[in-house]
Amino acid sequence: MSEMWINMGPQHPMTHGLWNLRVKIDGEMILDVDPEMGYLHRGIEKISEDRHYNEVVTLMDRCCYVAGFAWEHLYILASEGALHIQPPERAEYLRVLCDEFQRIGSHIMWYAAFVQDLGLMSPFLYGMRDRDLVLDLFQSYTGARMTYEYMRVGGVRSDLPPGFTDRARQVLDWLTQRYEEYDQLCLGSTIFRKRCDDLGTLKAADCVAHGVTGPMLRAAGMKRDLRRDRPYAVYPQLDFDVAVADGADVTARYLVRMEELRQSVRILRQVVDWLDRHPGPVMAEQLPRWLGAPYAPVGAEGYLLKRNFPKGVGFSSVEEPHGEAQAYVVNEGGEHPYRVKFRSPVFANISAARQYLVGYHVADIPPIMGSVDVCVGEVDR
Amino acid sequence: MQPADLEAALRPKLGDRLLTVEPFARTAGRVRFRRDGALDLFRTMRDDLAYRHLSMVGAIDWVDHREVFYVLWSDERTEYVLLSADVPADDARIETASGVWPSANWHEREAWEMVDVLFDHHPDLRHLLTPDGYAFHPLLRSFKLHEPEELEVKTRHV
Amino acid sequence: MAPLTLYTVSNDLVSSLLTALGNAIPNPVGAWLKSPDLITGLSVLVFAAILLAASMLNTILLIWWERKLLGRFMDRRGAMHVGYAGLLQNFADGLKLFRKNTFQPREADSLGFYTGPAAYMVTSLILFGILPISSGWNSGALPLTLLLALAIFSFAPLFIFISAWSSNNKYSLMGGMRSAAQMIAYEVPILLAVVAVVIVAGSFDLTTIVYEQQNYWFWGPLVVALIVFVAGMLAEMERIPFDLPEAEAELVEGWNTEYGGMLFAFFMLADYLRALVGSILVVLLFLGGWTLPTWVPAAATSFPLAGIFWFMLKTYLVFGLFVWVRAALPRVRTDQLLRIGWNRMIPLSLLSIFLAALLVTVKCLPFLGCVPSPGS
Amino acid sequence: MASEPAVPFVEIEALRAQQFVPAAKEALSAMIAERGQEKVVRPVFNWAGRNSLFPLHWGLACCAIEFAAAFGARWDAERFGVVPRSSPRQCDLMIVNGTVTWKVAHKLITLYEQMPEPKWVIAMGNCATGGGPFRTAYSVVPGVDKLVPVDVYIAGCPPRPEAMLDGILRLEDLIRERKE
Repeated sequence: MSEMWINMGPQHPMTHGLWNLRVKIDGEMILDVDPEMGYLHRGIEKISEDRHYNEVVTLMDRCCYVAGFAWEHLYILASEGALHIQPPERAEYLRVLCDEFQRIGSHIMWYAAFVQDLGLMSPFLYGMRDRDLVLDLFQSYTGARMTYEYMRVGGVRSDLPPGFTDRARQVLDWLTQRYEEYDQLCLGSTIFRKRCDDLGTLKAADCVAHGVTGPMLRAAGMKRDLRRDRPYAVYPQLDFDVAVADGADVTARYLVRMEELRQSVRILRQVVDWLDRHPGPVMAEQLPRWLGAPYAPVGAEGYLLKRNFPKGVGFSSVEEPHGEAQAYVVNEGGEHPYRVKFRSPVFANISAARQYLVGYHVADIPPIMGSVDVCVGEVDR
Repeated sequence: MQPADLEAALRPKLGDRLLTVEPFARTAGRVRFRRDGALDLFRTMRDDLAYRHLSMVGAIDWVDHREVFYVLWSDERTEYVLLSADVPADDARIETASGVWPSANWHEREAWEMVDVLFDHHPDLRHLLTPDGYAFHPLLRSFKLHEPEELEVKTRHV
Repeated sequence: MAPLTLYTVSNDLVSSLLTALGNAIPNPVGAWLKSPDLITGLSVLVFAAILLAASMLNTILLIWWERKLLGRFMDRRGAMHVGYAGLLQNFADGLKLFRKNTFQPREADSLGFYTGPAAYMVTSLILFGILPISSGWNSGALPLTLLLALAIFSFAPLFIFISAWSSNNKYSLMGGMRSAAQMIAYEVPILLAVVAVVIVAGSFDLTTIVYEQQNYWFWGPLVVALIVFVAGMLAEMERIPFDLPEAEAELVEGWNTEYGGMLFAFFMLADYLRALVGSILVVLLFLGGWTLPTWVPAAATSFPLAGIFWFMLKTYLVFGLFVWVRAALPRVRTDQLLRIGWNRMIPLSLLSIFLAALLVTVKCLPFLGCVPSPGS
Repeated sequence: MASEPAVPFVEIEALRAQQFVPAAKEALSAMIAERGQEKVVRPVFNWAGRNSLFPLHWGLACCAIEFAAAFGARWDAERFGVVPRSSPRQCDLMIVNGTVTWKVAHKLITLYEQMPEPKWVIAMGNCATGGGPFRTAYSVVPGVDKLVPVDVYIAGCPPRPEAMLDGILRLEDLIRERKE
């Protein structure tokens, strides 16, 4: 076979979403790649300019649909900066609860998809089964499985239902057992190690140059986690370790994510205990009326408040399950943001595809891209 | 690093191409610079101040002019810094940062197609999110979204 | 009373039918109807029809068996709403595919596109005419059934490659190439492993091989050959961990990407026909075929069709093992697969030949067991 | 130059769809005319068709995650004989599970055309039904029925896996009652 270009996508089992990886191959070897994005570009940044501050939260859930809470948190942090609002402490703990459960949900979803890419079918089912337990928890206090619209500028929408913390502890216990099973299925398999070791290597220097963050960067041995380095919410009060690995390959990324799953459980146990002991308000007081209730009619008072609200620019960054996400929200007065700009970690991780794909086999594309954990929603926005 | 330190470190290299350094939320500061000093500033930031990680390039349409902003991260100091340059709306172009930080490549492609800021010497300035040949720049303020009713009329004949 | 065999059944059926018909019809035609040549010819046809129906039925049952087993391995139920426990699910699938629009991609080569699946299907079906199912339940006592079966079995990559090539799709082509490389690489160790069996059994005839195992099944003494054979069969059947030609993650559906409707059903059926043949070969060569160990009470083997029952039970269990492997192992890569084939399997199969020769000479080996002397 | 809304591009794609829909209708009616005689076997084939719906294995957006969850251990869509296939040639059901953008529109139409007849389309979720929260966006097709004929719409953003299974069962009812 001579050299040829093949299109992997937009409908291809490898993509896990809607994008196209153009690959130049010679036989089974990859000579060049060119990711083609934008098939899911919904113009979220543009629509946000037309929405109330709290309505943008709705779009955030759909921006990254496996890590909706992380993106809500990101946007809320930036908007609160732009609007000069401070949420109560319990709300911050609730946000961390959401974030960390979301990290578990997202990583399990990643595990399910990634291992299926290697041809191992059962873990997909096991992963979905265990992820459903986490989603059940979400459903019990937000009413939705994936698109929550839970966080608000100035706090969160509602408090936890009674008995939630006990159920959460049960789920955490169950998940801790499952992680062992996951490891047995993957690390215990010689074929898995043969396929994933020294695969898709991206060293730390290249990661930094190409803006790669998150588990991929930590798998290259760089101990960088925004929850530690630029703490937001109540992460300084919580005790956890940053997961790192040395290999910079697919196995290392697997190890990092598995360790993060365990660390999330550790964080969540502390958060759940804190929530048990400290009842309190979950919404900031003295919010502008148009923020507290976006659909309520705005009277003369509200109009004046709206006009005279201080302008500002909010910038926030959170450690999303996929990496480092940033938001830049410009408030020019009024109920709509003037400009919203997001930085998606997967966007940068995919843009470096040429660095970690060229030189491997065609059969290596699914595990490597699986280890990147592509969520197209947040790349295309 | 405080804004004053930043200014002290950058002023000798850039002179009057550096406009101001102002405090900015949760970062070391926002560096405003003239666009002809872009490449020097980028190199100084990366090589002298160890901001090796370019997180984001974005652009804002302020109707009369456009603003290009860069978010940098330093692992040594674990802090962000923002760079920001104003470009006139009728001649919106600035030097590319992708020679200094390869990660700027895609961000600049996106900024170009969304806000119509041209990045000089960019290696690969193609459409990224919008289809090839898409003639509009959606994130300009002059680009209006459809009203739902309007949309109904336009697509009814299909 | 002559032993009940498939051929005698069909022969009796045809002869009684034709005799009755020939008695009713006046002579020139009636005598011709009663002629033994016609009866023999027709009974062969009936025999083939029964065989075809039985193998198809078994294949479809095998798909059901795989789906249910996979479901259980994955903590779910599998097909369960169509028929009792989903037994009719695959019939529904087959009928639906039968009804689907037949088409051919615009740039495809029609000759190869249509003959590929047909030939693949036919060569897989022919195998059932050769394999003995139980004592007497085979078409004829050829002296070299084993060789013939393996020869026909190895036709497949040719037809897969033809259909992959002519469907004019890059993924199909890559799948076809992989399939060809993989099957050729694993053809050699399979044959060498079989040689070990042949050395011990002293015959190329599958029926003889089974009867040689009446006292000692070969899986114990020839465990190395069994491992090589099963691994090779997994590769030949294109099942996980060696299902590279159909690797869904990178090649969409592999070499049958462009096939839909009945042609796809052909591929699917032929795949499972081959899986059935593979399991049957494992049972025949290593697990004693339809025989049971001598310590089993006679009641277990004396009921009608006991041979077929035990044989099919063993076959389905062996296939269940393949399904288990599918549920538990990831897929290997092309170069790893070929390296396993050429670097590991061939030395192992040579070792198994050596062990077999040793066995025949010394009769018993520590830990591995004993074999009867050939031709005893 | 950038002051107008994105109508022209919308219209180009709409034109594409315009050419496609009549052709699809024609093919459909031809098939119906041809199969009108089969009175006896139709119930059997209808039974087969409705009990073995192979959806196309592709994920567009959020609904794709719920689509995947429906094949997970808790809901297990395979109980109803629903097995996703990756090649459109082997599918008879396209579940449009997410936002359809104009950039992917003609690829969606190609995939639909590659599926052999008889085939069905389920619009899963609000985005596929009518654009959902992104209806006003410049890049989003306001409903996949502008591109391909849709048989069943499933509400929800995203619909729960039960809703998706219910949509498939509704489609089975439609096939059962099919008079052609």
